[in-house]
Amino acid sequence: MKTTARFEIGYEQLLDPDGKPMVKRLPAFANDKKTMLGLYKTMSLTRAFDTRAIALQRTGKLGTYASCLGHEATHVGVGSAMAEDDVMAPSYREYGAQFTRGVKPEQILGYWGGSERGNVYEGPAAGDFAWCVPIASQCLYSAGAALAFKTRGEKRAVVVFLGDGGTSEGAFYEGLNAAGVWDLPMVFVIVNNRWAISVPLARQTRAETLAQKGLAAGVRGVQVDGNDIIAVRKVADEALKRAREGKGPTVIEALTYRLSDHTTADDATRYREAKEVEAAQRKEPFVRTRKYLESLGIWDEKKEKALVAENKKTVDAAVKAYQEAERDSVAAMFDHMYAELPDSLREQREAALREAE
Amino acid sequence: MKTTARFEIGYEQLLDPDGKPMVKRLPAFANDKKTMLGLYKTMSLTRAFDTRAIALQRTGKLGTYASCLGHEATHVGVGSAMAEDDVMAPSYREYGAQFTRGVKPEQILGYWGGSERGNVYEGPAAGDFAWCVPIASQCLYSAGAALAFKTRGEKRAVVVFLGDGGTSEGAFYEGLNAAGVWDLPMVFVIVNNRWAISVPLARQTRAETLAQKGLAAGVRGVQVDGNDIIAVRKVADEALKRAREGKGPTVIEALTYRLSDHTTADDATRYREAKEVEAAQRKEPFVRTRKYLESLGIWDEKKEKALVAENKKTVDAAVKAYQEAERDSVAAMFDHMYAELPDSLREQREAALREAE
Amino acid sequence: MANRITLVEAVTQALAWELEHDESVVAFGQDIGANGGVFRATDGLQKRFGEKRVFDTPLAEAMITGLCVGMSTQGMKPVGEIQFSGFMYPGVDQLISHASRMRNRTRGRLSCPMVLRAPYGGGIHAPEHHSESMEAIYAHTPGLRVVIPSSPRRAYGLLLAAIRDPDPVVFLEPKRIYRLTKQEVPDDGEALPLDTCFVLREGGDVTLVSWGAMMNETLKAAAKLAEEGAEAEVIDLGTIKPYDSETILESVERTGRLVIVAEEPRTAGVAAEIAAEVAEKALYSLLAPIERVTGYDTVMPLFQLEMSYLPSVERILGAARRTLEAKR
Amino acid sequence: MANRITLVEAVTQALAWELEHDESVVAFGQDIGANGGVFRATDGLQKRFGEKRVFDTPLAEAMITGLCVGMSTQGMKPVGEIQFSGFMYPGVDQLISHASRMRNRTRGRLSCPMVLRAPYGGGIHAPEHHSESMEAIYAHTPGLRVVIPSSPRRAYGLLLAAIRDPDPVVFLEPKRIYRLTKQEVPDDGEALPLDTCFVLREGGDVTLVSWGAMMNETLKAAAKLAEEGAEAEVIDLGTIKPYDSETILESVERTGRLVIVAEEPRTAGVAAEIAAEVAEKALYSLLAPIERVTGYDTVMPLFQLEMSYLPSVERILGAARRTLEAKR
Ligand SMILES: Cc1ncc(C[n+]2csc(CCOP(=O)(O)OP(=O)(O)O)c2C)c(N)n1
Ligand SMILES: Cc1ncc(C[n+]2csc(CCOP(=O)(O)OP(=O)(O)O)c2C)c(N)n1
Ligand SMILES: [Mg+2]
Ligand SMILES: [Mg+2]
Repeated sequence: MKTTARFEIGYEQLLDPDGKPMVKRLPAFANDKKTMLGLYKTMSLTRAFDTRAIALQRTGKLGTYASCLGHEATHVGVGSAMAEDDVMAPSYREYGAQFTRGVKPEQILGYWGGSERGNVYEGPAAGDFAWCVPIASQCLYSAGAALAFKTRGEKRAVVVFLGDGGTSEGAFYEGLNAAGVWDLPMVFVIVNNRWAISVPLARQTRAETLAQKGLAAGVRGVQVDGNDIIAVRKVADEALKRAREGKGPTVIEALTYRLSDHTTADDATRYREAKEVEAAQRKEPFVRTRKYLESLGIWDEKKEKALVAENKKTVDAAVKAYQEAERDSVAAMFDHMYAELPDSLREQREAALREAE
Repeated sequence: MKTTARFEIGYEQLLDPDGKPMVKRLPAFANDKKTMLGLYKTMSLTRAFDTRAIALQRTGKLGTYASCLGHEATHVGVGSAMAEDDVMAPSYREYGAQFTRGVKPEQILGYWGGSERGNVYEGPAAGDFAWCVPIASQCLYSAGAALAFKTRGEKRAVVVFLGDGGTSEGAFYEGLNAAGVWDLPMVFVIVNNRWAISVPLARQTRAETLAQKGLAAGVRGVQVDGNDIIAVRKVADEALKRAREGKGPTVIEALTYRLSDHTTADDATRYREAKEVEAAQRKEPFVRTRKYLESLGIWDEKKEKALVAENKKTVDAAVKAYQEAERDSVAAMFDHMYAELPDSLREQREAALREAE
Repeated sequence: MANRITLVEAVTQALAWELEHDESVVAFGQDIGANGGVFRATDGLQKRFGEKRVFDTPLAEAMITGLCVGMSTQGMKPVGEIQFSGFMYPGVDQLISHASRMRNRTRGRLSCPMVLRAPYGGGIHAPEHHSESMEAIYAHTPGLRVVIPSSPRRAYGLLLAAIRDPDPVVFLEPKRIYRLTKQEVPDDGEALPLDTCFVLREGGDVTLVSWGAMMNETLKAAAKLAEEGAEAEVIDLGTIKPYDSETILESVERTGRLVIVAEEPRTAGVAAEIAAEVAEKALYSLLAPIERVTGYDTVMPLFQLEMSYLPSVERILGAARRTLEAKR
Repeated sequence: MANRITLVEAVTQALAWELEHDESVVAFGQDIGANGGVFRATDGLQKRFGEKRVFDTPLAEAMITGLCVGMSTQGMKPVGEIQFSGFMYPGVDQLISHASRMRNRTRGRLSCPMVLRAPYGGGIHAPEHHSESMEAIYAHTPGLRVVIPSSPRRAYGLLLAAIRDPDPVVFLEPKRIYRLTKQEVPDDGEALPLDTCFVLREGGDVTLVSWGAMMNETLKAAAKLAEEGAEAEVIDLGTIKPYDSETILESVERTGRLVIVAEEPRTAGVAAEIAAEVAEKALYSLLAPIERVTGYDTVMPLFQLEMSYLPSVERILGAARRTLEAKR
């Protein structure tokens, strides 16, 4: 038998869990203080937000909420690599990525608080897709957005996030195949946090890596330590550059861990061992980032305290805005179904308004 | 970046287009006269059947028909490797494979002649799936059949056929992933005939091979010359053995060519060059098989003539049986919808029967 | 023997009974093993019956549906779970193109004795896609059976019947009432009949037809009507397709008034079917226009508005009163 | 200018007009490029507008539908083709979960001005899955628009309107009448109104409502009825969802008799919706039971039986005569 094709999958890690560089030369941005402080601050705000959101849910002030605990480096690293006019297609827990795009914490609360108003983003996120609940279905419309950019000759890329579980859906594969065949400006970020609710990766697929799933579509795949903000940002920068330059799509498999329950409706102790979580905790993204900043001489205990205080203020304000927002009016259920309300719906709207009185 | 995974795809070819062995030792069955004659005869019957079916369609005696011209070695090679109690899941043109399973030519005509009676197989095919028109959807129920065998501890395998076009459907990938994760006794035969109606492979995917699509699911993939009956039979034997022994699924990419129009409703001259077809014609499966048989000293012009005559008789009889079969009765539309006819349908059935009078 | 259990526990009890008594039954889906299902409908089943009979699948609904199709053609009785009915769509092709057609396509040579379970409907403040009621899609598909229980006892008896049925069944579980009430449900393996309505309350003044979680609001409305002096006949559809039109027609012939209550979107829903059937077969009995009290033709909104979307007791009462007051 | 063309040519003409006049329009699907579509609906368009505007896709319907969703959110106007409506199911998730919800989900921030075209319906002796009529699935889905033309002129005008519409449209083309007749269809870019019925024949004795290929049988039945002395009003639904109930109600109020003709399966179809609506809003006008003449609740059979499945002129006449003879 002769060999007709050969493939390799690479893995990128630049900081060890103690924040020590593992290579001689880190990428240039890693020495840029402003960039690095920005990344860390967004990560930190994300953590503060996440903690508060869970507390709000626990006290009945928010609906079911999906925590992002442990994913901050992946989310912020990728989000920060995006250009303003790129488009993001999140799944449902990439708050860190959304913050880099100008989405406001109170909007995220609004969404989990049961109102579509939470999806009315402004700023760079104004063209981004909203949260996508049906797993992996975002891969298809993302390919459509990318095809629009390519058709119009715009140098814009689409970043689509999905989970390890999401890679089992046909939609992921069809989106990937579209990206491959048309060389679409896309980056598929597979956030491999090892669990899909209670299903561990080994029961999701027999593939040794998720990056290799790109091979099925002739798409470049790369693994990265998803808790290493510098490595994530680097592979995201590269992938986005390639995408915008017409060099084709990339699959990034970011290896991280879901340190929280799946959502606040879940109880992970039913299906996973505490010691696995503890082991993962030792590789989480914050310590190493902070230590690295300290090694650059741009971070210390005092700055940390100030940041914590600042984040608290930001989150307090967001919670206040969320809680003071008016509840949705019944009319809202009808008024965004079509650009113009059809007659049949007008009748139903009137009936619903009458009933609401 | 460190390398975390490496893969290779192999290609099997044992006979050159002139029927000369390309390796020192062919597999044992290639020297078994009975086996080789059997394979050739089934290929030949398939060709005779196909030619007649097209003629029937052209003269208005058959509905749209999908020719298998050029695919005979792949279909017969794989079908003949199956054990009686394996299950086959065809798409819509694997007549050669069905003949190895005891499906009768008149049944195939019945199906394309517009009656579900054509799907009532007996013999080894009694448990096989019927034709599957929605591309690649057979990959999913095939995984279900394989899972049934595995669950019950039966050493039976499922062979699922799909086309190059079919590999773009999410269903293919989901079926493959199921096969991988549960080590299902399955063989995915991708009949890569280079065209999906008018769409050439290069517009279907950017993957260099279709065998590598297995990698996405951690499933072994292999390419084979689909016009080389010995190579096809060999890789099918191996794949089926592995499957039955619990060693997991295989993707076989059989490289062949659709020498005919897509179906009788298609006109391939609209979208492909005559010279491409001519080039493919030079590698078609019959010449090399016959030359190989001649080199074994078990075939000659006289035998060929006898076979042609025998095939004509077989096909004539099938056509007669098909044409003499009664047309379906209106009741047949209702009587197989449920095991027992529900009341609401009974009423509709009566109305339809009344109308038919 | 008899034990008071909730609707979701009745589902578990029925699954356990069949797993115990029919070795061709298997149950699978996302998170149904160690986790016992996100609503605990399969709680403890994997432990009890092992990983071969009760197991988690990869995250792929078309695959789950297809596994049901394929396994059932080979003599097994698969019970697949889709985590929420809003995620059934990727599997719709397997349902429409194969499950519903397998028997007909092969003139009975192959068949699909499968059940596809999914919690459905609104009212629990769930996220987007977790609250819809799209049973009409399956009811419209020739060859499928669609069953929806509305009490613990009917959940038990109908699920047993669904699993034993020789044809494919879409079994939708009204999650809003998964834990609403407890009922005595003897674990005796007794199935209830499919394709048959259940008359939950007899009355001669108006016929109220509903199914699923809306049964509850409908019964409340009937109680209120009784206080007002009108006796409503309350019919639980039970099997949505093929459904028992006879019981409904017979009732409407007596009452002359019909209100259909459903949380599905209005246009071309199951409620429309019932209204159409009555308008064809019992028109002359009708003393008042048929009323449909349904969800609106809007997306099921996020939870701030979901109670405005779902038919309320008040809306049902309004419709019933209108039909009662109507004069030809 | 005016030219006599078939329905399928009218589709091509409309696509060409929009491709010519709106550069945000693109058309794609399987085999629509060099091959011009398996029914030649896109014949010559790739040559004329180039591969960027008119192109073949990989064989993946969920992807085609998703491309429409994604492109349309970014300001383009994609017109996707699904080769046969029986292959739309893998894309149903993108339609129901995204296309129909994008505007509502984002309160208008994003929207989906897309068209998904597919030939549908029976009568051409096609293989399995090539002949079904499942428009009710899309009509039942809140947020979608469903449009079905029944003549060359309406195909042209309605397809233009569909492409220009700011919301997602499922555009189903009755392939049985793709080439049945020719009509003068001026290529003037004039759209026809959506959400509006077309009254094809006026009459005061009975109202016949239909759409798609069945319009043809319905008109034939009306002609026959006229010979028999009964004047039928014939209404083409045009837009199936949201549909123009006003025109129908107004007609039934005059005629008192209603027959709905559709090739879709009977249970919970669009015909049921129309019947239900009339039974609610015009009950007192009805002089006879509403009749539905539809496909059966069976799988659309292979072609030996397809004409027994499809409503025939005779069946329509039978129903119409019954309603005409009915006496309260
Ligand atoms: C199509 C679909 N099926 C099922 C679900 C229910 N569900 C929500 S999240 C989830 C697991 C997702 O796992 P993964 O893709 O790894 O993402 P993660 O939650 O770990 O970020 C499931 C099964 C869904 N939302 N969509
Ligand atoms: C889901 C689906 N989409 C579209 C079609 C229409 N169609 C029939 S065959 C075909 C091409 C199939 O190509 P391939 O998979 O390469 O198989 P081949 O015909 O070459 O054997 C298409 C698009 C279909 N049958 N099913
Ligand atoms: Mg995960
Ligand atoms: Mg092919």
